[in-house]
Amino acid sequence: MPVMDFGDALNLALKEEMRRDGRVYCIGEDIVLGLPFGVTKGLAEEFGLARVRNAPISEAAIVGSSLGAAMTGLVPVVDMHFADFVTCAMDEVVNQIAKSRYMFGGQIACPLTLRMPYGIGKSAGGHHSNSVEAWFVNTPGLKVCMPSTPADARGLLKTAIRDPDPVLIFEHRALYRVQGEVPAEETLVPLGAADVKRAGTDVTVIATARMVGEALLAAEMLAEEGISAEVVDPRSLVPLDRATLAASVAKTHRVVIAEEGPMRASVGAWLAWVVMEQSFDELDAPIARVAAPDVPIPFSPPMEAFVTAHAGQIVAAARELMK
Amino acid sequence: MPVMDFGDALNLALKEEMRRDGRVYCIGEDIVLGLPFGVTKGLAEEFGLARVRNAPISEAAIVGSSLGAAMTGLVPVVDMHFADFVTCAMDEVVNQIAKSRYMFGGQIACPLTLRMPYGIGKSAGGHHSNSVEAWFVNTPGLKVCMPSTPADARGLLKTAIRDPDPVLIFEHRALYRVQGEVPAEETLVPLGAADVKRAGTDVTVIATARMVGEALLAAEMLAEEGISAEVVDPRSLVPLDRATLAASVAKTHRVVIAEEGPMRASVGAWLAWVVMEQSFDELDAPIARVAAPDVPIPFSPPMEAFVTAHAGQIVAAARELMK
Amino acid sequence: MVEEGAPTPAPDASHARIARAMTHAPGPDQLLQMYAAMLRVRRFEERARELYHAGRIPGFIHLSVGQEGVAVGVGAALRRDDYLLSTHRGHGHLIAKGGSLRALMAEIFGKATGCCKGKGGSMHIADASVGYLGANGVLASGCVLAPGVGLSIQMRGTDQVVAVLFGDGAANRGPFHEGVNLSALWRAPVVFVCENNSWASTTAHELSTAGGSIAARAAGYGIPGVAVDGNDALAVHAAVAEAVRRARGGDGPSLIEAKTVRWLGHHEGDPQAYRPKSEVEEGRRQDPIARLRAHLEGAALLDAAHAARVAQAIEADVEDAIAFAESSPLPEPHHALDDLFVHWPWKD
Amino acid sequence: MVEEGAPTPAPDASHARIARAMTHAPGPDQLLQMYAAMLRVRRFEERARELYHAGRIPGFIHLSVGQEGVAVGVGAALRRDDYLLSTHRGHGHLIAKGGSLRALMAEIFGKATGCCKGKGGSMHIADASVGYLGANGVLASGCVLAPGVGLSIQMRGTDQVVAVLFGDGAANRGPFHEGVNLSALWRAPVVFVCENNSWASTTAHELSTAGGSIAARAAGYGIPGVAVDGNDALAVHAAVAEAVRRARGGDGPSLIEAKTVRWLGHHEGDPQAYRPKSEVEEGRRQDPIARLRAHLEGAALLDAAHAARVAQAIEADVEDAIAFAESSPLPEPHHALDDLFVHWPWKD
Ligand SMILES: Cc1ncc(C[n+]2csc(CCOP(=O)(O)OP(=O)(O)O)c2C)c(N)n1
Ligand SMILES: Cc1ncc(C[n+]2csc(CCOP(=O)(O)OP(=O)(O)O)c2C)c(N)n1
Ligand SMILES: [Mg+2]
Ligand SMILES: [Mg+2]
Repeated sequence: MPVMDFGDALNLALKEEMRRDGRVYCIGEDIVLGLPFGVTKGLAEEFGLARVRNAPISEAAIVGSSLGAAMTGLVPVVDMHFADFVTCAMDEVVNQIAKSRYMFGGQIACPLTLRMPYGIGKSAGGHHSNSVEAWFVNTPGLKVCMPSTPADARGLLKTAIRDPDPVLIFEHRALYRVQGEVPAEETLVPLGAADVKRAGTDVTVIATARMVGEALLAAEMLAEEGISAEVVDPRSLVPLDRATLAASVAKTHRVVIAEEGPMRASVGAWLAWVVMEQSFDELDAPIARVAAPDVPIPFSPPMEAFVTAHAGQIVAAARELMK
Repeated sequence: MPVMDFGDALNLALKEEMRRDGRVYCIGEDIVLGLPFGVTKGLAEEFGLARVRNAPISEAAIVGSSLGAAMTGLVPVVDMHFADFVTCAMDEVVNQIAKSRYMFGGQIACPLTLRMPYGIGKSAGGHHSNSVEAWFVNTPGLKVCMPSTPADARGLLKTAIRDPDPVLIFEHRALYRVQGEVPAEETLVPLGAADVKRAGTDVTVIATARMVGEALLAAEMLAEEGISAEVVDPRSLVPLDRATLAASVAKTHRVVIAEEGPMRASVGAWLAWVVMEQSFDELDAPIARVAAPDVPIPFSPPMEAFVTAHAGQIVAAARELMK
Repeated sequence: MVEEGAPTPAPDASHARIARAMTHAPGPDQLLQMYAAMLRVRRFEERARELYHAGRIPGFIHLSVGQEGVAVGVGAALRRDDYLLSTHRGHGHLIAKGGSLRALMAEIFGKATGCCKGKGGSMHIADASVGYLGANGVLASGCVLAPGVGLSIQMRGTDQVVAVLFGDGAANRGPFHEGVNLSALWRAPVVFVCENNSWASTTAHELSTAGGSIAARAAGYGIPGVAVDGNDALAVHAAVAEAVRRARGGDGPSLIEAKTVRWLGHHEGDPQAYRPKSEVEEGRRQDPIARLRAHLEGAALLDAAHAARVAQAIEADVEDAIAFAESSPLPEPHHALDDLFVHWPWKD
Repeated sequence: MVEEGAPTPAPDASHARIARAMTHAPGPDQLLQMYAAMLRVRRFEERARELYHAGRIPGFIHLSVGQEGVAVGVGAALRRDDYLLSTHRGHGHLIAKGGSLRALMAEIFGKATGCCKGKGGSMHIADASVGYLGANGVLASGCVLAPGVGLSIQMRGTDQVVAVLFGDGAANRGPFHEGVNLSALWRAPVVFVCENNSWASTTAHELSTAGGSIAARAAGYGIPGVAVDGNDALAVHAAVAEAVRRARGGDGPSLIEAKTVRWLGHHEGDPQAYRPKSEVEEGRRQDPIARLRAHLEGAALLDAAHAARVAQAIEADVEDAIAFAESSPLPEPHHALDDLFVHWPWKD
C-alpha cells in the first residue's frame, strides 16, 4: 500500500471527490494556496478558482453561504481554517445547518462538510488550540467524525462529502504530517464503524484523533509491563458504533477514555456514560478518563506540555485500573 | 417568608445589586420595558436609561462590549434574550470572556453576568427552545449556574453579579411564573453549594432548573410506590459541589440524572461520570439518565411534548433501578 | 415613486437605471394579481390572528398586517423558480411567493399536513416547491445564506435570483455586513430587501441604526442602495424588478430599504405600550391595499363588483385553508424523531 | 497629508475639521519621540525575527515591519491612560503605547516574567498598565469590545478614549459592523483604525472588500471616515488626533483607514509566493521611518550624530529586553492552572 501523510490523504480525498462530482466545491480562507495546512494544495490548479474559493474573513458568511448552496444543489466543503473560529459561525452551524432540514419537515437536504483543523500543539496559544467537538456532538442534526490515520482521514472525508447530511470532520493539526498506509484504490470509511487499532485483553483504551497515537504508544508501554491494552477508535462520534465498544469492554472489563479537550461536559464524559450504560455489569473498575485540565491552552511550552494529554497518563490510568 | 415568582425574584436581585453598586448596569434587547420575560421591569424607571440599556440587535456587540466594560471597571449584566442567540456571540463568550483573564496572565478581571433565558415550552420552536449549557460547562473560564426556585434565582443572580469572574445563569423560561418563598432579608446563594431539595433513601435524582420540579413530582409519585427518592439540585455546575452528590449516593446507591437537553456530550453525561468516578463502589445499579432525544425541538404540541423530559420518565427510570 | 435614501450614491449610476425601472411596470393582469395577493396576505393574517386568540394556533406569531406592499412588491418581481429567504414575520412572503395557503395554515396550526409537517411553526415555515427557503427564528440569518444560494445559481448556470428579506432591526447584526460584502464580491444574483417597519420589537429604528439609513450602507459595498415607500407595492415592485434585472444580468446584488408600517403588535399579545396610537393610525392611512385599489380604480381596471368577486374568492381560499388545517390530524408524537437526517441507518 | 477615501461623505463636515487637524501637529520633542518609537518597533521586530528563526521564540509571530507609521501615529495621539485594543500583529502597537520591551520580549519568549506570565504569547500580549487591553487571536474581536470600553469611560466620567486596531481583512467580519454601529449610537469615545496593508494573509484587499474602501463605510453609520497614508506617521497622527479630539469632546467615534505595506511575510515562515517582490520593494521606498527622518532633518531637528545616539539607545534597550528574556525563567508547568479565575476557593 502506498504511504502518504494525513494531509496528503485528505488532499487526495478532495481531488477524488471533486473529480467524481462537479457539484463539490471548496471554500475557506487562503485555501487556494493550500493554507493553513496544505490540505487544499493544488486543487485550484486542477479545478479552477470557481470550485476552490478563497473567501474574505467572514466566517458567518462562509459557513452560512455553504448552507444556502447546499440547500439548492451544491456540495460545499468548508475549511474552517482553525476549528476555534467556528465560534464566529456558531449560529450558522448549530441553528441553521443542523436544524434546517428538521424544522422544514425534511423538505431540504444539507450535504455539506465542515473541515475542522483543530487541536493543541506548537504553542499556538489560547485562540488556536482548542477542542470544540463536544459542542457539536451535543447538537442534534450534525454528524461528527475524527480520523486518526491517513487512511481513515481519506476514507472519512470522502464519506462525509458523499453523505447527504452535514458532517463535521475534525482534523488534528498534529496529525497532518503523520505518515501511514493508504489503499491504492478508492476506499470509503463508513460513519458509525469503530476500528480496533490494536487488539488486547486487559484494558480498553477509547481514543480519537491524536489520542489514538498516544493510546498506541501507551499500549506499547503497558505491554512491557505485561498489560494487554486494546485500542478502540470510534472514528465517528455521531453516529457512534456502540457495539464495537461493548464487545471490547466485554473482553477487557476495564476502560480508559482519552481525549485532548477539557473534562467537563465533553465527548469523553459522554462515552464514559455510554460504556457504563451498556456494559455496567462487565465493568470491574470505574472508568478512567484522561483529558485536559479545565483551563484554556497556555502558550509557553512547559505549560502547554502540562495540559497536553499524553500516553503517560493513559499508562498511569490503565495501571491503576489493573490494581 | 414572602412568596414571589421566579421572575420577580430575579428582578429583586437586579434591583438590590444595582442599588448596592453603581458599576452594575443591564444591557440587552428590549429590556427597558422588561422584555422578553419581565425580569428587567421597572429597572429603567429606578436606575435610568444609562444603566438599563436597550441595545440594537447585535448580539456580538452586546456581549463583546460587556467584556470591554468589565475589563475597565464596570459590572455588566447581559440579557441574552433567548439563550439560543448566544450562538450569535459565541466567540465573544468562549474565546474573549472565558479566556482573556487567563491569556493575559491575570492582568484583567471580567466581572460580568450573562443571563440566559432558555428551555423548552409553549411551542416556541427550534430556534427558541434549546438547552445550550453543555457548551459553556465544556469551556474553561466560565462559571455556570442554574437556579430552580425563586429563592435560588435571587440568591444565585446576586452572587453572580458580585462574583469577580464571568458567570452564566440559565433561567428556564417555564419557571419565570413559578412561585416560591424568598427570604425577606437579602440572601446570597453561594456557587458550588448543591441543595438537597428533598431527602430520601432509595434513589438519588440529580436535576437542575425545570427538572428539579419534575424530580420533586417524580419523588411524590415514587413515594406512593414506597420508593424514597432524594432530589439533589447542584445549583451551580461550575463549580460543582461533588461532596453533596457523593454523600447522597453513599446513602441511596442508585442514581437518576435528569436534564432537559439532548443526550450526547451533555451536562448529564458528565455528571454521570462524576458520580461514577467518585462513587463507583457505592453504585448498586448503572446510573440512569433522562434527557431529550437527539433532535431539535419540534413546534407542534404533541411532538414537543414527546421530546420534553418529564417526571414520568424519572419515575420509570427509578423504578427500573429498584428492580 | 421610488424615493432615494438619504445619501445613497450608487457607484455605477444605477439610480438612473432605477428611475427607468418603471419599464418593468406590471401590466393590468399583474396589477390585479398584486392587489389580490395583498388582500390574500391580509385576510390570511387577520384570520390567523383571530384563530390565534381563539387558541387554535400554538406558539407565537408575528403578523405583517400593513406591510403587504413589501411582500407582494417583492413576490411579484420574482419568478416561481426564483428563491426567497424570509424572516420570523414570513407568512406574507410565502403567500406572495405563491405558496399553498392550506399547507401554511396547517403548519402554523401544528398539523401533520403543514408544509413542515408541524415541525417548524410560524417562525420556520418553508415551501421549497415555490423556492421559499424558509422563515428564520434567528434574525438576519438569511443574509449569509443568500450569497450561497446565489453561488449555486451561478455554478448551476441558471438565471434564477434570490431575494432575502430582513427587518430594520436585523440589519444591525454582523451577518448583514458579511452577506452583503460576500454577495457583492461574487456579483451574486441576490436582492437584499430590508423591510423597515421602524421598530424592532420595542426598539425604535433611530435608536438602533446609526446614521439612520440602511439603504445608505450599500454605497460602502459599491452596490446600488435605494429606499422606497414600502406602502406602495408598485414602488417596491419597481425597485425589486430593477434589482432582479441587474442580478439576472450578472450585475450583482442590490440593497433595497422598503419603509412600511406594522399595524399590529410585534407578536400577537404585544400591548405596544412603547408606541403612540397615532403612529398606527397614520400607518392605516397609507394602507398599501387601499392604495393599489385606488390606483386600479383610477385606471379603470377594477370596479366595486370586480373587487367584491376578488375578495370573495380570497375569503373562500382562506376559509378553505382554515378548514383544511382544522380537519387535519396532529402529528404523531414520535414523528418528532423523523426528518433529522436524510441518511441514518444506524441504531445509535 | 490626509487623503480622502474614494466616496467618503462625512455627514457633519468633519473632513473640514480633519483638514484643520494639523493644529494637533506634534512639536519638536514629540516628533523626535515618534521617530524613536518607530525605530524601537522596527528594531524590536527585526531582532525578534532573528530570534524566532534561531528557535528562541515558540509559536508563530506576525511582524509589522514597514507598518510602524500606523502604530506610532496612533500611539502618539493617545495618552498613557487611554486604551488600545490590538490585533494578532500587535508588538508595535504595544511598544507605541509605551509598554515595557522587557515584559513584551519575555512574553513572546514564553517566560514567566512576560507581561502575561507566558500564558499569552505573541498573539495575546497585554499590558494593562499602559491601557493596552490585548492583542487578539480572533480577528476583529476588538471592534465589539471597543464600544464597551467607551461606555465604561462614559459611565465613569473620565475623558479617556479607546483606539481599536484591525486589519483590512478583519474588517470583513460581522463584529466590525456591529461595533461601529453600536459605538456610533452611543457616541462612544472610540477611534476605529483599520491597518490596511492590502493583504489578509494570501488574500488581496480587492478580493475581500467589496467597493474597495473601508473608510467609505463610515458614511453608512453617520460617522467620519478618512483614508490616510499609513506610511506617513504624521498623517496618521493627524487623523487620529482629530478623531481623539472628537471622541474626548463627546462627538463619538471615527473610522480611519491607514494604508500601509507589510514588508515581511504574513507570519514568519510565509514564503509570500502570492505577491510580487516589487510590491515590497515599492513599500520599502515608502519606509515610514526614513520618511519621518527626512522630515526631521529637513526641519533641522535631527542630524546624523543625534540620529546615531537615538539608534544606539534603542539598540541598548532592545538588547536589554533580549537579555532579560533570555535570562528569565520559564514558567513552572503547573502554573498552567493559575490565573483562570479571580475567585476559586472550591475543590472542584
Ligand atoms: C439573533 C436574534 N436576536 C434576537 C431575536 C429576538 N427578536 C425576534 S424579532 C425581534 C425584532 C426584530 O426586528 P426587525 O428585524 O426590525 O423585524 P420586525 O420584527 O420589525 O419585522 C427580536 C429582537 C431573534 N429572533 N434573533
Ligand atoms: C476570526 C479569524 N479568522 C481567521 C483567522 C486566521 N488569520 C489570522 S491573520 C489572518 C489575516 C488577517 O488579515 P488582516 O486583518 O488584513 O491583518 P494583517 O494580517 O494583514 O495584519 C487570518 C485569516 C483568525 N485569526 N481569526
Ligand atoms: Mg422592524
Ligand atoms: Mg491586512
